[in-house]
Amino acid sequence: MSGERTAIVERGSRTSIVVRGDARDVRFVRAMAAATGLEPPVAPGTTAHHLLDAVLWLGPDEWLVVSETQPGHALASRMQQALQGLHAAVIDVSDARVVYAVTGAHARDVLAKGCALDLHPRAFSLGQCASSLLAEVPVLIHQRSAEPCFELYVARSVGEYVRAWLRAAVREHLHASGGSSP
Amino acid sequence: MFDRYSIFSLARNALSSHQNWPRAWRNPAPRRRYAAIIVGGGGHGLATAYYLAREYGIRDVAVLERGLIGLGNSGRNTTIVRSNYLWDASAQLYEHSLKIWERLSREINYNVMFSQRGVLNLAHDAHGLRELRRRVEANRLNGIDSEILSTAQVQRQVPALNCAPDARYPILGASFQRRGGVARHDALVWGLARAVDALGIDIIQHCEVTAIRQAGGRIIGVDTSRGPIDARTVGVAVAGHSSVLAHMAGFRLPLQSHPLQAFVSEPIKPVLDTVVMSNTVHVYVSQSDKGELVVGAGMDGYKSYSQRGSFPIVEATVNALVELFPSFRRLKMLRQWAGIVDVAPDASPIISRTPVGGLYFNCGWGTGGFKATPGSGHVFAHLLATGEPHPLGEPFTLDRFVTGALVDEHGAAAVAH
Amino acid sequence: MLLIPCPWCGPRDETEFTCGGEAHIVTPRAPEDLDDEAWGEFLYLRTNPKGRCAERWVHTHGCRRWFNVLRDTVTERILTVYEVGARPPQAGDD
Amino acid sequence: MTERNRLEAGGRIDRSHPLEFRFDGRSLTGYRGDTLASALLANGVHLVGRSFKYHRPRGVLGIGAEEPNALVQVARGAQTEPNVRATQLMLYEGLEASSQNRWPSLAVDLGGLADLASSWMPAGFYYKTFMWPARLWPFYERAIRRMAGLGRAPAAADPDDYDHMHAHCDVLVVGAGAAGLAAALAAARCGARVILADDQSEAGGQLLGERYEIGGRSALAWVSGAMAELRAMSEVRVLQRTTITGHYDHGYLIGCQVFREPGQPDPVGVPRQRLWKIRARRTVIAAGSIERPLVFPDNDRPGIMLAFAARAYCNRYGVRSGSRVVVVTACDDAYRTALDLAAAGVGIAAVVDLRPSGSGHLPRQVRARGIEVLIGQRIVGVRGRARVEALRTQSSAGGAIREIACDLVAMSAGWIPSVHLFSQARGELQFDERLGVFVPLGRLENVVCVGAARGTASLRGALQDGFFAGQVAAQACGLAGREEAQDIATVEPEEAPLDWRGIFGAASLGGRQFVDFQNDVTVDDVRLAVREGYDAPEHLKRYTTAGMGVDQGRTGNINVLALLAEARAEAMTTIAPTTFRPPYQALSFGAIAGALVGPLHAPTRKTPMHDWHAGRGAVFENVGQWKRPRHYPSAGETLQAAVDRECLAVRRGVAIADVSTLGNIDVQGPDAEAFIDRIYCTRMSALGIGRCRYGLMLRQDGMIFDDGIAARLGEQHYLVSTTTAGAASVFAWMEEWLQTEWPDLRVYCTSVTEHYAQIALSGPRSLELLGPLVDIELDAMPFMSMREARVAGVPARVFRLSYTGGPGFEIAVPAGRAYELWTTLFGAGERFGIIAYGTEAMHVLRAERGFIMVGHETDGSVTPGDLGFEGRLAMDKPFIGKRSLRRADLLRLDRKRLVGLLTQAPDCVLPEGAQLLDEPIDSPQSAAPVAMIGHVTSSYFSAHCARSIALGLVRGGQARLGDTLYAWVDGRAIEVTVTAPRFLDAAGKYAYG
Ligand SMILES: Cc1cc2nc3c(=O)[nH]c(=O)nc-3n(C[C@H](O)[C@H](O)[C@H](O)COP(=O)(O)OP(=O)(O)OC[C@H]3O[C@@H](n4cnc5c(N)ncnc54)[C@H](O)[C@@H]3O)c2cc1C
Ligand SMILES: NC(=O)c1ccc[n+]([C@@H]2O[C@H](COP(=O)([O-])OP(=O)(O)OC[C@H]3O[C@@H](n4cnc5c(N)ncnc54)[C@H](O)[C@@H]3O)[C@@H](O)[C@H]2O)c1
Ligand SMILES: Cc1cc2nc3c(=O)[nH]c(=O)nc-3n(C[C@H](O)[C@H](O)[C@H](O)COP(=O)(O)O)c2cc1C
Ligand SMILES: [Zn+2]
Repeated sequence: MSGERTAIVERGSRTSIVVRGDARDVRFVRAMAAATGLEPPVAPGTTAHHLLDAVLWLGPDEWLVVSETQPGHALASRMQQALQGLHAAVIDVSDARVVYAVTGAHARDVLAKGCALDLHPRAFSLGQCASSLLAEVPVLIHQRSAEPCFELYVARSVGEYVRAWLRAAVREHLHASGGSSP
Repeated sequence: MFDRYSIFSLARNALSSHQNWPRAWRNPAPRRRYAAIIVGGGGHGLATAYYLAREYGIRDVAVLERGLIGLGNSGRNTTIVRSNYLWDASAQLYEHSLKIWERLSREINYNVMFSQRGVLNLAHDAHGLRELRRRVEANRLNGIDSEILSTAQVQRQVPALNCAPDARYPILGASFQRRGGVARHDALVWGLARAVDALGIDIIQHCEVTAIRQAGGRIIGVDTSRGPIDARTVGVAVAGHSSVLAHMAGFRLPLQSHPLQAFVSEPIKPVLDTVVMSNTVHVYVSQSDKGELVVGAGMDGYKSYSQRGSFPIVEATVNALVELFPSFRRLKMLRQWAGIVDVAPDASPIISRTPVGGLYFNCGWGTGGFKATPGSGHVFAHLLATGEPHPLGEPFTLDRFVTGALVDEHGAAAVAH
Repeated sequence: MLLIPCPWCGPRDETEFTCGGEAHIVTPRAPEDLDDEAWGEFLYLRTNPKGRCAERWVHTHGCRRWFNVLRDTVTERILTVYEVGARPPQAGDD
Repeated sequence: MTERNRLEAGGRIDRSHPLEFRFDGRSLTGYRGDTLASALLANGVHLVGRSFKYHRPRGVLGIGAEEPNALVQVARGAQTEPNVRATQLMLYEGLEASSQNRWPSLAVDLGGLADLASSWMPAGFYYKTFMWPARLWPFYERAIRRMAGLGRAPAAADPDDYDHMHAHCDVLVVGAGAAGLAAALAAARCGARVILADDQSEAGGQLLGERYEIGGRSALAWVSGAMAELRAMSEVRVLQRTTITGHYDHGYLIGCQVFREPGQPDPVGVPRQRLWKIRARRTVIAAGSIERPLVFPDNDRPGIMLAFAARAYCNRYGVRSGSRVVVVTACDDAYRTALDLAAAGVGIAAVVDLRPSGSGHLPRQVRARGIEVLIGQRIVGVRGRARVEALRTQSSAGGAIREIACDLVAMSAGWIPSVHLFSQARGELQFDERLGVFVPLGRLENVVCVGAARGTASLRGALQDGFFAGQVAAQACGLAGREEAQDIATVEPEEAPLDWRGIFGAASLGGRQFVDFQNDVTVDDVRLAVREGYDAPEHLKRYTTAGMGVDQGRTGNINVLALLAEARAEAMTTIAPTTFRPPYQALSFGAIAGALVGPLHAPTRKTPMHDWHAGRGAVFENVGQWKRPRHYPSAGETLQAAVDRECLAVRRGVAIADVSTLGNIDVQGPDAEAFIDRIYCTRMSALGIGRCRYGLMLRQDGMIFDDGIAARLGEQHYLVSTTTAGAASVFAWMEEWLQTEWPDLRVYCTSVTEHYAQIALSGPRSLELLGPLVDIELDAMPFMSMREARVAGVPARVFRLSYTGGPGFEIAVPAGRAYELWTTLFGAGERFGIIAYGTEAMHVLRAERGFIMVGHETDGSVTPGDLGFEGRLAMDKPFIGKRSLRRADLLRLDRKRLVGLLTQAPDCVLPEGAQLLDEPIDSPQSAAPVAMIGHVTSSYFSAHCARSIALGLVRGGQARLGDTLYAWVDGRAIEVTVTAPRFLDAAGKYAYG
């Protein structure tokens, strides 16, 4: 943990593709690897990543492929093609969520105000993800870096609400360390 | 009968330092047989016994209570009494009860402190307003006092309420039943117990029914923690434990037992003169005569017999409370608790025969049976005494779960307390 | 606040889950063959046990998976969790 | 020195920081580090409040959370707070406090008349009177309410902030006294994640008020050492001024941290209070103990105080609470009060011991100081009203009464372990004969009590307890313990046993002996209740209200129970204490609500076009969490006028609506067809690719639960739309069936509600408008079909369907591009006179066509047949709820059935919810109960039909077409004619598939 300023960064929407399939089926895993360069992680709450692309575990047969480099429709259709013939589903949901990043020394304290997950490094390590609730809103949390930096994926419709909530939650740390909020 | 309570007896006893007050009810040992047994010493059980003796002259009756009387849901509810239910069947049953409430203190000579301060049900959106109108009109046609208040009228009635148009859930109007209100829950139980006892009925505490004895498809008695007791007629009114008793008798009921929570604030000087209920944000609140705010919370989503609930329910209820009353944020929760409520799929009660002859159940009152206590006792006593449902009880038999004629009170009115 | 061990995500707060009622209620294979009484029984009658109770839960705000929980409705202790469709395990005495 | 009772030196107050404050308008001073109570005592103020029922004058009894008397109203205006314990309120500059429950003033309180009438007001008196005449009860009640209630609620919204914090730990230690500090140290040294919470302003617990030594040093030096070590460890979190108040299942505890006192200015931007939600693997309860008061006549007079409080005010705050002190006790510990006060130069009149002998080490020290010790006494009363003036005592064997002049009585009947949190978590208690109190019976699975909280009397014992428990807890979390010798030398004189039975020696004397100070419950009340049969602890509590006050009987309950046992002539072991419930200490609603107030109260959902709507003056309505435009009034326009305008635009030209809130679920897989057929009661498998169909979903009981349109996107691929309210529940419903009932079906469901925004273009000119903007042949699209297309360059799904019953399209686009498309469409529509329409117009339009709306025409008791949908049920396939439709009650011919309703007067709009009657009546009062045969489910003025229209559910409605019924509205019967539920386009040209 560093003494970085605590900040809330709005990262907007991001290419996100829901993938459903059977991770025990090697054809599925191979096809996924071929299309995305990443194998779907099977351990709950884990992710696989490559540069700015990642696959986040959502459930035992469900993943979210996110990318900061590729447009959603292109990635989705590549995946669709790769998975052709398998019982699998690829759904582009790139516009369904918006992403906020909570970074800096007090990132965990800010999140702890509304999220019951144990985000202590012993319990939630770098690269892990989890679906949970933040201030009554469903959220997907992904720890992107040890800085620390937590990315929050929330439904687009509640984006403003979450932003307002985060702004209130970070306030005391702004006073203390001069961070920034949207 | 018994020593009457009155201002005069109080004065007389003050002179003798209150040394001479008799027991409010006896503590008899159980006899080996009774003509009828009521299982459950809550309000419903006691009211049933009361009417068995009073209306049907059946006094060879024992009320068997597992622990102490009145410590089940009768002792842990938010005491709201009203009759403005949507469906005819419910409205008439609850109105029957409300009418008894209006004379009950004098009838049983025990001040149950029934306070007809009015009950408001708030509407926060178009849907709420529509359902409110539907219920109010139905109430009136059923002969039940009920009116619709505008936002301004609501504000006048309850100055502390946040009626601002930009509230997260603005108040668009309310239904108001002036004859509704609150009562002292313990007094109801104790008053009934005293009256029942005076009619010669045995109230037996610390007597848990552990088995139901049958012969040839009908009941012959019960086993209890204090030995077997025979009876050819047994009425069960054990609320949250109904399924347990049914299991003893060999059948299942359409019930689920859930925790229902409530809490009180510290006592403060009067700030709230009516009962306020909101279904949308889910809270109901009144202020007791002692000064604490009595607040009803929601039901926990899981089954439980532990008589305790989970904190998130309290949290949600408090959120709703301070949204409606922003000035209450500085008040403090003094104590929280829970009851075990038996909820039927249609949120309506069951007053019924059972597959076992001579065995009757009064249950399913769930989150809202306190108000029904005297009426329910009356209707159930009729069933026990005659073997036939009281006309007001007919829609509430177990048959409805076969035919599908449910009385779905949460579908439309949803407010079940 | 119950702490429910999701078979996938591990222990999480109750608020992330939804309880789906009693487990092991078998949907009749041929509902049309049942009379109203038998159908009503299937629809409505429940054991509602005091004590050990098998029930269905779903991790609504997590992995969205359904699973069964064996819980004591008096102590609130969770004895075990197991897959949908599996038979209730004979959990040892507490 | 202005504070006449402040000692020259000593105490932990900061004498370099004097503070000014006001009590009941009087200006007084104190120091930083004082509580309001210590500062008041320093100023010689003992009388601080009036009691709940009898309005008796009351003074400070204790020193912390146990205080029953010194409850004050703090601050003014919106920040005022009632019932604040003066013993826990930290003094700050400018603090304003006032006494409660008195009128007109604390000194002269007319409510005090109640005290004179007290013989008429024994426990439960109100149950016995006020019954006649019935009409007077409201007056009595109002009077009762005014007399009760203590402090006042603020009149305006609370301006302060509150928040929440979740926390996780291996070991939670409650209480930072000797035991708690030891436990925290031991656990933390093993590497455990530790939270140490304590409600006081500094760590040390009872040691703060004592003059103990640990290991040859002052105990408080040991405390600072321990705190320094803990603070230096990264996995330890110390929460000061944090009361752990609720102990729930599965190791979940709630704490409340106080950052600012009521009315205290906020210099740092932190919340006033923070609610901690702690999930602990192990909990060590080291919450200490509470001193037990003695019971004797007028034991509630100001100037009568708990013995530990008296010495702690002296040791900790440098305050002499009196100048001539009598110590009354049934145990040795209170002799310390005599010793400590004497050491501080306070005059000790005597120590009065209720026990037959007082020969232990402490009594010896006291005698050695030349202080008189009377043994074998019983207290027969006191003199003084607003302040104690003398204590009257007598040998328990009888004889002369001796009156000892004094201005402070320090009393003790031993210590009550703070088992509240243990018991809240279902820990069992057991009566300990020796201590005369209830102590934890064994331990809970993950919870243990240590130190004074489990009845350990000695400091050394408390430390040992703590170290051991901390180590065990850490080990249980899988952390290896360092075995250390933790035996710490303390200097503690041996103590003689307590005689708790002796404390009721005066009980036979009568007079008003208080057992519950807070709720004014006396010995006589307890005995009366027992005589009347309320003789079990739970009945007794409720009848007398003992233990139900703000302090929840922390000091009083044990004496009530002991009296009960005595009155029943039974052993204490037969008595169970009443249930301990959260919160341990009253918890503000503000803290519980945290930040989720005002605009954050509940999540608010907005569509991508929200700002556009707002910019056009839309009036929003709440639909679940969504904000939806209800209508778009032009300046000065009424709702009806706006809706008329919007409806006519749809019927005559073109209008645009935001329907993004509808749920959308992507369903795909080899068995999608079979799945979707089971979910809907209509047949969806028959749909061709690119075609849509309307359908209803039923619950298992056959009642309608949601409706929507299914579109077939591919051989194995459907898109299902739901109502706004049903979006989440239908999705969950599908997943439930798939996972639990039909695991064999190979189908994946994914919610795409948030990914798409949906725009409805309605009206005869919609085709003209849209045609040029799309890259497909719109004309060729049949009604109820769907095509992928680009609309103004945006990839979209274009649906040819409408919910308005007229021509129209719905266009689904990725939400991120919806705003752009919306404005493009609107711009392109301007030459057609396009306007936006809201939900209200939508409702009117669909009603004109007779389309039902879930929640209007359905209420959980309505079947497809009731809505005239039976023809479209696919009874030859299985679907959810099918069997239920054959149940007897669902086959009744007189079920309520959907019909249209027309009033005679075209401009008479029935209110929705109005009930329908067969016959007109004059007044329900005379006719009640009146048979109702149905009700109005939807009702509007239709500009297009130029009249009012309504839908309703009417008993046997299918056979009543043309009949006249009466709608009962505000006491008036309005004639209506029953029609088919359709007011437009009877030929059904635009019917849904
Ligand atoms: C928090 C809460 C708030 C509520 N608010 C309201 C409200 O505002 N208005 C309203 O009208 N209703 C309300 N209710 C509902 C209302 O409390 C109940 O419907 C009503 O009190 C039920 O009374 P009863 O006599 O049937 O049950 P209870 O009072 O529960 O009595 C049943 C008795 O049966 C005993 N028993 C159980 N098993 C056995 C056995 N084997 N042998 C012997 N005895 C046994 C129990 O010990 C118990 O005393 C609320 C309920 C709760 C929990
Ligand atoms: N002589 C006697 O008879 C006798 C009896 C009891 C205690 N004692 C003395 O008391 C001390 C015992 O030490 P201990 O550590 O067990 O108790 P303690 O009273 O010293 O410490 C308990 C601490 O916990 C705090 N606390 C209580 N409830 C809390 C809650 N819910 N949340 C947060 N904080 C809470 C208290 O304010 C206090 O600071 C020793 O000094 C011992 O000698 C003596
Ligand atoms: C209407 C009502 C008012 C109550 N008021 C108080 C109160 O003022 N003080 C209090 O301590 N408890 C109050 N209680 C709660 C009871 O103390 C107790 O918690 C409740 O009856 C449940 O019993 P249990 O907690 O013993 O399980 C009240 C309960 C009810 C139903
Ligand atoms: Zn999960």
